[in-house]
Amino acid sequence: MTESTMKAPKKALRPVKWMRENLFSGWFNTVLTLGVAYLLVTSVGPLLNWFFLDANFVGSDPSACTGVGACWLFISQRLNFFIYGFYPDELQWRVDVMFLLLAVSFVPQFIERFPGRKWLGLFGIFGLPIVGYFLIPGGSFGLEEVQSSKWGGLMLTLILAYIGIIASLPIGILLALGRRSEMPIIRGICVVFIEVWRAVPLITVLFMASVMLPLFLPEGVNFEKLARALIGITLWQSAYMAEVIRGGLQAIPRGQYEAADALGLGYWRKMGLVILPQALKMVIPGIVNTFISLFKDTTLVLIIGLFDILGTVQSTVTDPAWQNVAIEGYVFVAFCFWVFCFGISRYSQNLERKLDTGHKT
Amino acid sequence: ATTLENVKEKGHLQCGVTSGLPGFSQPDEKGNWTGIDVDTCRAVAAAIFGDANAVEFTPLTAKERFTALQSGEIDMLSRNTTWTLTRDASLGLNFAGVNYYDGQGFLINKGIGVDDATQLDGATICIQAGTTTELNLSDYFRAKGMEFKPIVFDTSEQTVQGFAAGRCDVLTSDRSQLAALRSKLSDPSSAKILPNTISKEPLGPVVRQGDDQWFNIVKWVLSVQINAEELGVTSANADDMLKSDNPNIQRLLGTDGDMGAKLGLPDDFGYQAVKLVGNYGEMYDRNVGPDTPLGLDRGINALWTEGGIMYAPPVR
Amino acid sequence: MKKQTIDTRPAGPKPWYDPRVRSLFFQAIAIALVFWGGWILVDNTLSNMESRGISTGFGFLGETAGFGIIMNLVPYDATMSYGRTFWVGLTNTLLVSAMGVVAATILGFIIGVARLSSNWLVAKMALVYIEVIRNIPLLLQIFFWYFAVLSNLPSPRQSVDVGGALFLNNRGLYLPDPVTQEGFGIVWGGILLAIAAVVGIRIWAKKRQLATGQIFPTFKVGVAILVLVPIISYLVAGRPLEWDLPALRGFNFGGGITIIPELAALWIALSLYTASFIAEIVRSGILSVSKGQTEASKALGLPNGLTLRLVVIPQAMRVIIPPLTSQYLNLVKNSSLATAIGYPDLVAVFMGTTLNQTGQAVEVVAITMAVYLTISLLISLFMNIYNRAVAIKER
Amino acid sequence: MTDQTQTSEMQTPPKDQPGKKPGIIRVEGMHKWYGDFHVLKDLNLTVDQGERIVICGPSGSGKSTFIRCINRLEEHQQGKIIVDGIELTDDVRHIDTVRREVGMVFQHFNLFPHLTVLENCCLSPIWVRKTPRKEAEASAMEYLERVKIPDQANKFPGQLSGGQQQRVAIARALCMKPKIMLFDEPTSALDPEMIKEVLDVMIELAGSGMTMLCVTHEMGFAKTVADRVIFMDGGEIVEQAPPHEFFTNPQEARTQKFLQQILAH
Amino acid sequence: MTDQTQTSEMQTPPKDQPGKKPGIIRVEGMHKWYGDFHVLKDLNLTVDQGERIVICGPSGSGKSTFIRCINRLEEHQQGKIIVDGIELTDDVRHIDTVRREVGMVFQHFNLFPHLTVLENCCLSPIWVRKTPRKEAEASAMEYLERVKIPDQANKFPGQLSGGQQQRVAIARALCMKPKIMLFDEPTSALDPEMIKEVLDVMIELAGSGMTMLCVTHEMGFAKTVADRVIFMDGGEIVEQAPPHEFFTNPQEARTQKFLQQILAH
Ligand SMILES: Nc1ncnc2c1ncn2[C@@H]1O[C@H](COP(=O)(O)OP(=O)(O)OP(=O)(O)O)[C@@H](O)[C@H]1O
Ligand SMILES: Nc1ncnc2c1ncn2[C@@H]1O[C@H](COP(=O)(O)OP(=O)(O)OP(=O)(O)O)[C@@H](O)[C@H]1O
Ligand SMILES: [Mg+2]
Ligand SMILES: [Mg+2]
Repeated sequence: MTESTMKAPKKALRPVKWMRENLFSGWFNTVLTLGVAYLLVTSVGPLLNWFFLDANFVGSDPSACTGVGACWLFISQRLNFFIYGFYPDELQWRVDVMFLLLAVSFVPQFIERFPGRKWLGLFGIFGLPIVGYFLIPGGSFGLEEVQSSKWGGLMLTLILAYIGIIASLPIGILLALGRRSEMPIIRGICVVFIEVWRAVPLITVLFMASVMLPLFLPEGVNFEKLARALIGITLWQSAYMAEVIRGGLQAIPRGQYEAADALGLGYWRKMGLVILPQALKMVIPGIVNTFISLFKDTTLVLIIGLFDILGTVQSTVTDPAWQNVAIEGYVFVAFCFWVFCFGISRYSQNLERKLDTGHKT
Repeated sequence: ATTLENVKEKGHLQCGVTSGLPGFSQPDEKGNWTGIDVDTCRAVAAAIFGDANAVEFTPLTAKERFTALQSGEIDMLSRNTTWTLTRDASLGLNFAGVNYYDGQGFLINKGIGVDDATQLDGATICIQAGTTTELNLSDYFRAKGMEFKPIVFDTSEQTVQGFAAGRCDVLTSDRSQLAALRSKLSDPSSAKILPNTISKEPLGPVVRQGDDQWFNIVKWVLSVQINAEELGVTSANADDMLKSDNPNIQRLLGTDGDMGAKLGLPDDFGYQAVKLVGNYGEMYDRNVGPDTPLGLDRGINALWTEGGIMYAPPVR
Repeated sequence: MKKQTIDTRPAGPKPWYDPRVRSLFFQAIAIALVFWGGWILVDNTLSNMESRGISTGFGFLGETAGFGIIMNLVPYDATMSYGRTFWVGLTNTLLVSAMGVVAATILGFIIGVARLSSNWLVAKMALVYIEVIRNIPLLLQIFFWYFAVLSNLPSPRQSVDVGGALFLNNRGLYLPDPVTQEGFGIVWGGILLAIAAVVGIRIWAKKRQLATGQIFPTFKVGVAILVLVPIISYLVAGRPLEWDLPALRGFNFGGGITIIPELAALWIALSLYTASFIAEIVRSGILSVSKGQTEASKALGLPNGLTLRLVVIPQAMRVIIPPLTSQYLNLVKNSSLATAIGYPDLVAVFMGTTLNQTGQAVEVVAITMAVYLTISLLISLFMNIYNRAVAIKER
Repeated sequence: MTDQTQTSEMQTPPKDQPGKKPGIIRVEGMHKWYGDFHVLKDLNLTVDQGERIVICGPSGSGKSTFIRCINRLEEHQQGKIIVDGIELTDDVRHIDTVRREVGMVFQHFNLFPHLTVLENCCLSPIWVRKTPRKEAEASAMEYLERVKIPDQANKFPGQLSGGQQQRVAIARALCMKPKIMLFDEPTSALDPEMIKEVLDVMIELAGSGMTMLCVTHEMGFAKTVADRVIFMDGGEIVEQAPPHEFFTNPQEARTQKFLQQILAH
Repeated sequence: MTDQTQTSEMQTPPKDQPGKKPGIIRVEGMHKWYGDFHVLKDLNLTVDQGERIVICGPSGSGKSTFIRCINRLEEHQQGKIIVDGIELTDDVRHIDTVRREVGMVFQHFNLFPHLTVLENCCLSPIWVRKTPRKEAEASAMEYLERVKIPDQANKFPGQLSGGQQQRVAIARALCMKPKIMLFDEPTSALDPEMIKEVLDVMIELAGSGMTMLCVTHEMGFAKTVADRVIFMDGGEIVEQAPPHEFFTNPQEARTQKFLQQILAH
């Protein structure tokens, strides 16, 4: 038969057909489309005006803002504070170096076939915290010391989320293994630990960590406020992490455990060499999602008086010099978070899709 | 270990302050703290270390402050805190003195057309959580047979934001703060402070119970500053005053006697505190006085010799 | 069979090579460690509290609180005890959580289905909604709904007035409060009657369908009965209901029912935020039902609506329930952010003011955490029971 | 084109059973595309009532797509499909009517896992045909007996073996009392022991005079029951013939090659 | 029961190869329960070094459970299992030692998907036997050559066909240099073409004098290489005999029935 070259018949012009199929199929859809379109048209215009057309971008002091549109000037004037908090100007290069290293180790993760991206990623996870440990607070290698009370803004937000997730990973693994242990008491302890931490709101945890912890510790043992917030966040987060990892452990077929047993690998080698590498890879998307939610939750440190990015903005929007800049401030913070979270969540979705197909082959 | 030993070991004093209240404690963009409460901390640091900067500040909300002090998170609390019996007795705290005599007042939106607190029946009132203000307000309205609706915020910033957004008719707080808070409004002239003062609010530094030495240190550093004003010793003339032959001044600055040693401090602790931070009057003028944005008159905070009630026991 | 003299090792292993003994040993150590750690903690805390002169015990719950709370579902005034403030805070937490769960569920299901809509515009709007809302911290959204929106509402004197009965201003939303008069019993009777009738009709319709196959429009008739019967009995009884209308008294409105802005902002933020997660859960739940199922259903001649109702949704539910549960838990926990905008929930009232006035941090925090733990366990339990009921039976 | 259609009509053995409606399924010049991919090319086929047709052909030749078009699980873009006198168009009413007359059994059974076997069988009778439940259940039990698993009626599909599940799927389709049954490789997802169970049921069904279209590679089944075997390749009907002719004397080279392969296996 | 044991000892053909240790596996009066379900009932068996044993029997007869007991993937509750002179008890050291001497090949291969073929093979030598990596890799390559896939060494299991995967699994087990190899239906998850690949490797292995216990239904394999065929049913060893005897002259009725079924298939 020679008609295999025949083309599919075209019923109508493409855009018209597309609209009929996707927008106006049936009266219900038509009503919906018109309703949504009306809402869009009436709201987008004023929003655009406020955001861009009537907005003030340049100037050097508050009087440059007309008050009709957004006053983005406020953001650009205070940007330094929003990013670095009270970190001394002349030392901010140290933070910049960390930002750069962060970008270098993680941006390539979005680029398939980037040479050595695995190593960069590993550096990001294990090396970066070490570099940061020396660089940000200073006090060694001839670097001037910067008290943690001077850290703030976006930088603090990132530190909290980053350390929180990385420190909670090993604890989460242990808890997950414990929860799947055959020893009932170990399992019980892990279950109780996980469920209690997951049940309480983060702000109660932060409250306890920030002002009550010294009460529980022997006299003389003391950490910085930031360190304590981190301990609280980490323990809280490790409970969530444990549940994510447990999901991965459960997804490993029993045959893998048996094969490892048959090869004579003991418990820790079986877990370390065979089970965990597979389980962790499988739950990377889950870990990334946990990271995103932790990242958003770090804003709660505002309630215990740490100046994260929302805290810095919140503390400046009441500056009498600027008129009504609260919305601009919130929009700015929202935008910062959105860019990070959306980017990362897209990445995790990609990963999910890739792992998904990788599984079948 | 005693608190003093701990502080010396750390090399700095950990001091709890508000997270932002003009005139009392407020960080600037660089994270440098200023305010009368902050200066009280600095004076203690100066007395211990001879360095007014050997102090770190922990910003606290009203809700957190006592727990933070109780737990040992901070060494002293200098955060416009009202001295009450309960706090002294059952919270395990000790008030080391008064660095500002205050009273609770009302800031109202001019639009509601009220000029006395007795007309506030049914008003919505913004307050900061965990303060005596919350209790005084209840007492006051109950005594007057009036009703009110409390809106309770965590920080004074949020309280102002709530007031500015029109959530309440009235903002209540210590009078000293009302002016500062009003200055944060985008249109300060839209609000006014009512003449009424409904409570006594003696504000001062607080320490934990059970460490009398530390309690004495904080108490006497504050007293030294008040006495210094009375004796005319200032940070500017402190060096000259070292040569003074007034025995009161000599004891104050440590050129005579072992006042410091009795407290476990260097003998020149008074000199250091006054030299590096200033006397009480200087502290007041610098932070809340008439020449500051707050513009508060000395009023009852003037020395007893000048018609006020600021009176410190003698250094002897 | 002759026993060969092969050197078999002793039958029972040495205790320290027996895995059972080992496991007992490890568990004993673990228990010991936990108790030891717990004891250290308690001991430290007690000795610290004693050395710092902090009083302990729960006696403070009986003392007079002396502060006001703007919103209370259980009777409260400043002369009541701290223990009462606990109940006020708890009921407020439960109220906003329950409202949030209901709204987030409804909204989440609508958006989740909209996300799969064949209408391109609707699907894309749902996508934009989800991607925007869930990537912005909740606290920020609460601030936005509270401070940014509040300052754009009119003051009480310039309230938005809907028919003199409903007012909106920056102090809240004011609704008329129904006050029942004498003779309202008839209306109650009417309502009960209507409910009974609807239940009866349902049972009858089901029976009839089983017997004859005919399907009765239960839903439409039921709604009609539920609406009409109470109205008629209301009219018959001579309109025994008066409305307590909100009215401007002094600075503020009095009378009626008030929804304060704190509650509204928290509720809106919690619902919108959680709905964006629920929407994704619903979508993936629906997508998880394999295409073969819909095809089989179509091949059996079931129209789209029935396919969704009888085949897809029941199967999607079992995928939806577990993550939905954790969203509910998150919502309850997140309601504690109330403290940031002054809604008097448990954390704001009890762990806030009460803790501060009494200084009993350990006791108050312990009670608060126990409450959240209990709520979590109850929700999990309830959802687990439901989940077991809808689980698929396997071999 | 036309010559092939004629050939096929000629090859159809004349039916002598009385009362059989001729042409219960008529496919005329039907084409289907997936996007730009031309899956089905000018198919022409007439199936009389009571005919049993087996469709075979290499993988990807469009067999599944073809029978799915017949109850419009897939849409064709050109040509006509007329089932029991109703042409399949976009009209939803027609689609519903046709689907009611056509039962379908899938390769992967597609039973509803949340319903018991009995509920699976009663779903369509109750909701589509509005049969009283009692009646529907009685008739479902009859069909379950026919496929020899009445004792499993109250189990859930997940609790049955593959062969049992497929038999439930057949019973479920039969419960609609369809005029036509479509089978899409009903045994290819089954273990060898279970294939026989299912084939036995299908053979019995064929004996009862049901119109059947069956995509299968079970050549034994084709030989036993088919009135006609249709061979498809590349989206076309290459050859159709009664089974003995088809297996012993295939006309086309492609058919011969295909038969060699599967018989060698 | 004792008589059965005696029978089995009598039926064991006397081994004439020199240097073979008798009774490298000895199972004496072994019972196993799953909860209340009695899976294995009073098993008695002695396997000499170098013997090749095929175990067959209907599904659910406990074949897998039995050979899994031999390297203690399952625990038995009564009786004795002595492997290479070591009794399997709760003692962890004994279990470890025995597992080092016993290689196992599973029905579903159970290769580690995150490791390459070579890494799969070297895992146990490196971590359990503490062989230097170089050496372990060299020896792994030898075994991979023996199973005829040295060229796949650096691929991941997911990239191989089923037959290749099973051959890797065999090489992995051999890399432990075990004295005994256990196979649990090694070919039953494979497509027909791949079955041959794997059987060839196993036949070669059998030729090299390895002690083998193999659960399989490949009767051709049994005839070619087995020294003894064991037939299990209902958790008991019903019959054991050299293959020619077993196939031509089964003693028990159950065996006869089983043989009829599988040979007819
Ligand atoms: N939804 C689809 N979109 C695009 N192409 C499709 C789709 N479904 C099937 N095809 C393609 O159409 C062709 C015919 O598919 P079909 O399933 O009808 O083949 P088949 O003869 O049933 O094969 P098999 O014996 O493997 O089931 C194949 O090439 C297939 O890849
Ligand atoms: N973990 C278990 N718990 C309870 N019963 C089990 C378990 N594993 C297996 N069984 C039961 O034990 C019996 C023997 O199982 P086993 O897998 O040894 O049989 P088999 O002879 O290998 O069968 P097949 O040829 O199907 O693999 C079966 O009836 C099985 O259902
Ligand atoms: Mg097909
Ligand atoms: Mg088996």
